[in-house]
Amino acid sequence: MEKKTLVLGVIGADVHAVGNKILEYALTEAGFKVVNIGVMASQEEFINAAIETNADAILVSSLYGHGELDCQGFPQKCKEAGLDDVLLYVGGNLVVGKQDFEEVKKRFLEMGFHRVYPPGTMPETAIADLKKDLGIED
Amino acid sequence: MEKKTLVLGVIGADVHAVGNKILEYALTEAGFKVVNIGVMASQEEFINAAIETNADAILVSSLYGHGELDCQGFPQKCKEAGLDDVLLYVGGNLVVGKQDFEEVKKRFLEMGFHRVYPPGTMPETAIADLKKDLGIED
Amino acid sequence: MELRNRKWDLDYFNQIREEVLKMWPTGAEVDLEEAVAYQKEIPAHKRFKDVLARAKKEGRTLIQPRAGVALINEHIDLLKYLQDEGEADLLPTTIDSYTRQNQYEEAQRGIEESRKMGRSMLNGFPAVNHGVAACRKVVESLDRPLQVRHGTPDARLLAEITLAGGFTDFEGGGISYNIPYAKDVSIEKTLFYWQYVDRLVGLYQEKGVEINREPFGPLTGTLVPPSISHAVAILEGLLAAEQGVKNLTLGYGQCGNLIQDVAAIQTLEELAIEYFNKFGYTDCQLTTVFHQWMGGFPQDEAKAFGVISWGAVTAALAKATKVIVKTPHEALGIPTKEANAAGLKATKQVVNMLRDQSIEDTEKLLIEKEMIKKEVRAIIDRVLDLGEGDLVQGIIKAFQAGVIDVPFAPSRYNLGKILPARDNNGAVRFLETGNLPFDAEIKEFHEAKLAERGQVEGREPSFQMVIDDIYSVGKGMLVGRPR
Amino acid sequence: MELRNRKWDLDYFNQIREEVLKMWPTGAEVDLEEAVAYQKEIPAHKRFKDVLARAKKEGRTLIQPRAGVALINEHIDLLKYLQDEGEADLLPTTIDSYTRQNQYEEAQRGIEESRKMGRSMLNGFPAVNHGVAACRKVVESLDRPLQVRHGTPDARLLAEITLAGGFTDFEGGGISYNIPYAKDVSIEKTLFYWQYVDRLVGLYQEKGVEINREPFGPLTGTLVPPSISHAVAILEGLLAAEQGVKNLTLGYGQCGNLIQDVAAIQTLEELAIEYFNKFGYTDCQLTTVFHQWMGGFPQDEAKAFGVISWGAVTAALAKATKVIVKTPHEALGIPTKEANAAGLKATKQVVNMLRDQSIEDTEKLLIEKEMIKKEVRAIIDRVLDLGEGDLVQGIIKAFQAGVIDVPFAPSRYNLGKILPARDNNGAVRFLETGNLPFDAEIKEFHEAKLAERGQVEGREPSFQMVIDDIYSVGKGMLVGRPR
Repeated sequence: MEKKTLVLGVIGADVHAVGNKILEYALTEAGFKVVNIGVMASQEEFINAAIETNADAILVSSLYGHGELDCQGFPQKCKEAGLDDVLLYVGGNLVVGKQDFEEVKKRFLEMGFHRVYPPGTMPETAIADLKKDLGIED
Repeated sequence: MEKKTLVLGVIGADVHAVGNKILEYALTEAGFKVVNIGVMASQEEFINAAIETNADAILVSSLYGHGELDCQGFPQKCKEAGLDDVLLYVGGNLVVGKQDFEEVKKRFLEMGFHRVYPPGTMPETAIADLKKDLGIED
Repeated sequence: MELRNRKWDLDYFNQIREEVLKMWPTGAEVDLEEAVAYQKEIPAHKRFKDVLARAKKEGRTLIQPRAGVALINEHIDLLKYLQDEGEADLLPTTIDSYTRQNQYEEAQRGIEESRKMGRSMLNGFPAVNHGVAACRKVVESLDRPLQVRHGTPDARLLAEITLAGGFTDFEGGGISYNIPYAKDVSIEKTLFYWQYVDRLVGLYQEKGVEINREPFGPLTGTLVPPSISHAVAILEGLLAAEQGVKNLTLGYGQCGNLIQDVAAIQTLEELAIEYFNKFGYTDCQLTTVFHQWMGGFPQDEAKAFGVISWGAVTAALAKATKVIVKTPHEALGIPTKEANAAGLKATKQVVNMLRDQSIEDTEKLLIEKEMIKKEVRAIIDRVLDLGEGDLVQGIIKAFQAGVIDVPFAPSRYNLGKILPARDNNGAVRFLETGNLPFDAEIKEFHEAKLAERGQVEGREPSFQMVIDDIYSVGKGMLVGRPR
Repeated sequence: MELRNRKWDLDYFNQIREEVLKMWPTGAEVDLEEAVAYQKEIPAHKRFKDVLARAKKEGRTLIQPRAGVALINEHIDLLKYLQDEGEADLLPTTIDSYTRQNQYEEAQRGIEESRKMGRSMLNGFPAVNHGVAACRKVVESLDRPLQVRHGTPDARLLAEITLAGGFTDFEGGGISYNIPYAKDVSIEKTLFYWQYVDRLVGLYQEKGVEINREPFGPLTGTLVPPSISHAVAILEGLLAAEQGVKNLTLGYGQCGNLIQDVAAIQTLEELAIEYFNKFGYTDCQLTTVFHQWMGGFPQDEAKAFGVISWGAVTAALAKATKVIVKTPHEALGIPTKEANAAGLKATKQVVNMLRDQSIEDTEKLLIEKEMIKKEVRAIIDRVLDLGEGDLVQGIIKAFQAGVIDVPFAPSRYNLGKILPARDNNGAVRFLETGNLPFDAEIKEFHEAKLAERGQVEGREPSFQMVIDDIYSVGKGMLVGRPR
């Protein structure tokens, strides 16, 4: 079976590189083709990378609390760019301060993301969801 | 001026001796005549000691959480024994579990104690109150 | 007949036993043969001896809370929570203070008041009143080994009921559950009571059920110098061994100075082995327990976590077999189950992170160990002299003479002439050695240590220094410096 | 013109300065002479240099949080709370991530959104947007020294505004605020920016106002071996000293193994003195800062307290001059003020209790120190060779060549060929040394240490081991053992 392509990056002015490197490793090991645009990636960089590589999913990380500002309008822009069928995942420390995650999740789902992950999510969780959502059998 | 007499003890089946020894030392240093009946003192022992020594105040400690059971009816019994004018102080870890101290204090004041102290009260606090309540000038 | 350190004759034991089981109606529920059969069905992962042996072999430090409430189901819920949420390796059942004084009527009143008020009016689980079946329900509801923790001078009936009830460990001893826990009970009496308990445990042992016994290490929990608590723990261990006990955990309460505390845990085991060999008890499994700071705690929960974690660090670096855990509510009385679990989790994180680290031998550590050993040997050897070879008579005379002396103890049978205080590095030293049988070298060591602190603080070592040290941890410091 | 490690000519500085102050309208508020006069009025107990000097003399460890929110009054309230309730000895002002990237327009949007939403939408205080007067309001509202903490590659305007605003300490450096905080900014550029900042601090110094500078020790905060962060800290210190900085705090992030961490803090100061003397900067005040664990935290708050307290223990035993404190919300993002104060209070309790205790020299400690020193000297000496005596050119070439290499860094100017992993005792070693200029002895030391762990775990050291180590503390262990 052909490998599914994922665009991976850390959005905004966020420079947290460790999780990004681990995710790249774990997703590659799990059999995906990973296009890692790294840290400090703009919405446009995500979208361009997804178009260029014909990606199946975009994985947005945000660890520094500005995720809510940085992600505003992103799912909408993806649609406008014709990426209707691309899965949009987002996860990390998405907001400033300790907030009820269910509330945070709701806000991001309403924004148009398909899956939202709390702090401390292990790569395995996202991998399992990707396989399910992309119809990959183990 | 004559020294005021205090009966000091730890009520019930409580064997916490350290604070008792420190209180004895601190109260004596502060100029009181201290009658220390020690740990594991019954209500009757407090009352008998107060009668025998013509005490001005009874200081009841309870550190082990059974204070509420052990003190039930004590102020009433003091009255019945003719100790109407004797000050009744109680302090320590008076109840089982973390409870709002204001609630605990209210219950003990209603029982008939004159002053109720929370966990961690330093001897200085009780000494200052004793001087005030007994009209002793520094 | 004068009490002696000699294994009880079985007939004599059974004769006493008849009276013991009549002390409260639930005593009638105990059937030793049936109890042995029940105990034999308890799997290894729920037996103290096996879990301790494995931890010792692996160099791990197990964590154990204190906990107990008045009613059975509530008690089970509490322990389950500490097992599942608190990640406790070992579980306790703390007994209430009325039961500790054999006031079973009062305990019954506490049970009834608790039912009425909808909250526990007792500070522990009244196991005697609840009886054997209730204990078994507790044991069967949980997946960890269970120990009885109390402070009972006469714990004979409590031992009968809880061991028949499936507990695999029983804390206490004739000294450590008398001197800090009673006012008017003679040493001779409690040594007698605890010979009974140990003989009972020995009987289980003979029948193939190995129960662990744990002398209560921290004593009054207030600036107890290691040599005092070590002497007591080792003596109680020897008395237990004579009655046939084969599995012992010796305890020590944190003083707060890392080097002294590591030296204490190491010497506790080394000295125990030395004396057990000397007395011919060579087939015992000896482990150690470290108690997190037993003195006054800061009221602030975050600060309490600091104290708890420092205890966890020390336990892990000292390689104690288990650590008894405090809670962030310590200064406020009996903790909620959440606070209890929080203390456990902080401790678990620390002991796990430090599992692969230890303290090297250093000059200071070796000096500290050597001094503890000299002091303990001085005490125990004098006890032997006083008893003309008999430990029981020796211990009784030693307390009369102040050869063993516990600071801040409520008991009238304790001389109370010694005073401890911290030195300039926070180690607990003797300000007054009272009648302890210490030679000039030992006394000068302690004097010099306290003089050093006095000089730094510009004051003579005195009772005020002792008071300052008693309150200091609660106020955020180890050494009680003048204000 | 090629960038050199040479003190800037004042005219050149002033020429650049004109541009810098135009980067955002608030730059116009800065008047150096007026700022110097303002700084001179700040009393000693609110100046970093004085408070650090006193702590160092007394052997105490000061505590400092991280904290910053979008709006001025809320920021003051937060810091007041950390001062009064959290008992912080030193206060921070953490700058938001937009300001760190000089995105002042974005920061402005964050300020406005924060006003609208009634909660901080920024992860720090946008000091440039708020300007000089606002900074002074913050400084004047508090009773502790204030430091700017950020992560800004080009912090020139931020330094101008905050120093004029009364801050007495400024964190960062041309390497430590580039490699872990930027993706596309060349080392040459940030060394230039930070020469400006250091020259500005040097100018204040010449005018009688001593500002402390603190290179950011932990770098990426993820298993950074001490020799890497030491080399960077010392190099940045030397660059700062050349521009006239006289007061430096060098930093290190906790790895978790006590011996390694104590060795790290001790060698950091010893090596710094060695190199500062070698380069003739003999009149600098050097202090150290220890960062509590910067990697992943357990989500559970009680467990987080365990991690925090272990950091506090290590800082105190290592005698670091100050410790940067984490919070029990660490795993969950930016903490509430209560959680922030809780981390501080737990830390305060521990450092106070351990004030009079320290670690003795042991064989393992001395070996650890010797290895760190060999590695740092190997790196710095090669940097000097590469720069033919010039540190700036040396550093630029060293990053190109991977002679300095930071693990897990986002920067494209970092080679990224080294890999760290823990050894069997939890010390951080090199799994891959990449192009680090290490001799066979050093390489074999690390290989042997990791082989030892591999043997215990029955697996070859590999990237999976590294991943296990990254997640292990969050999962309750130090060493990431195979599941």
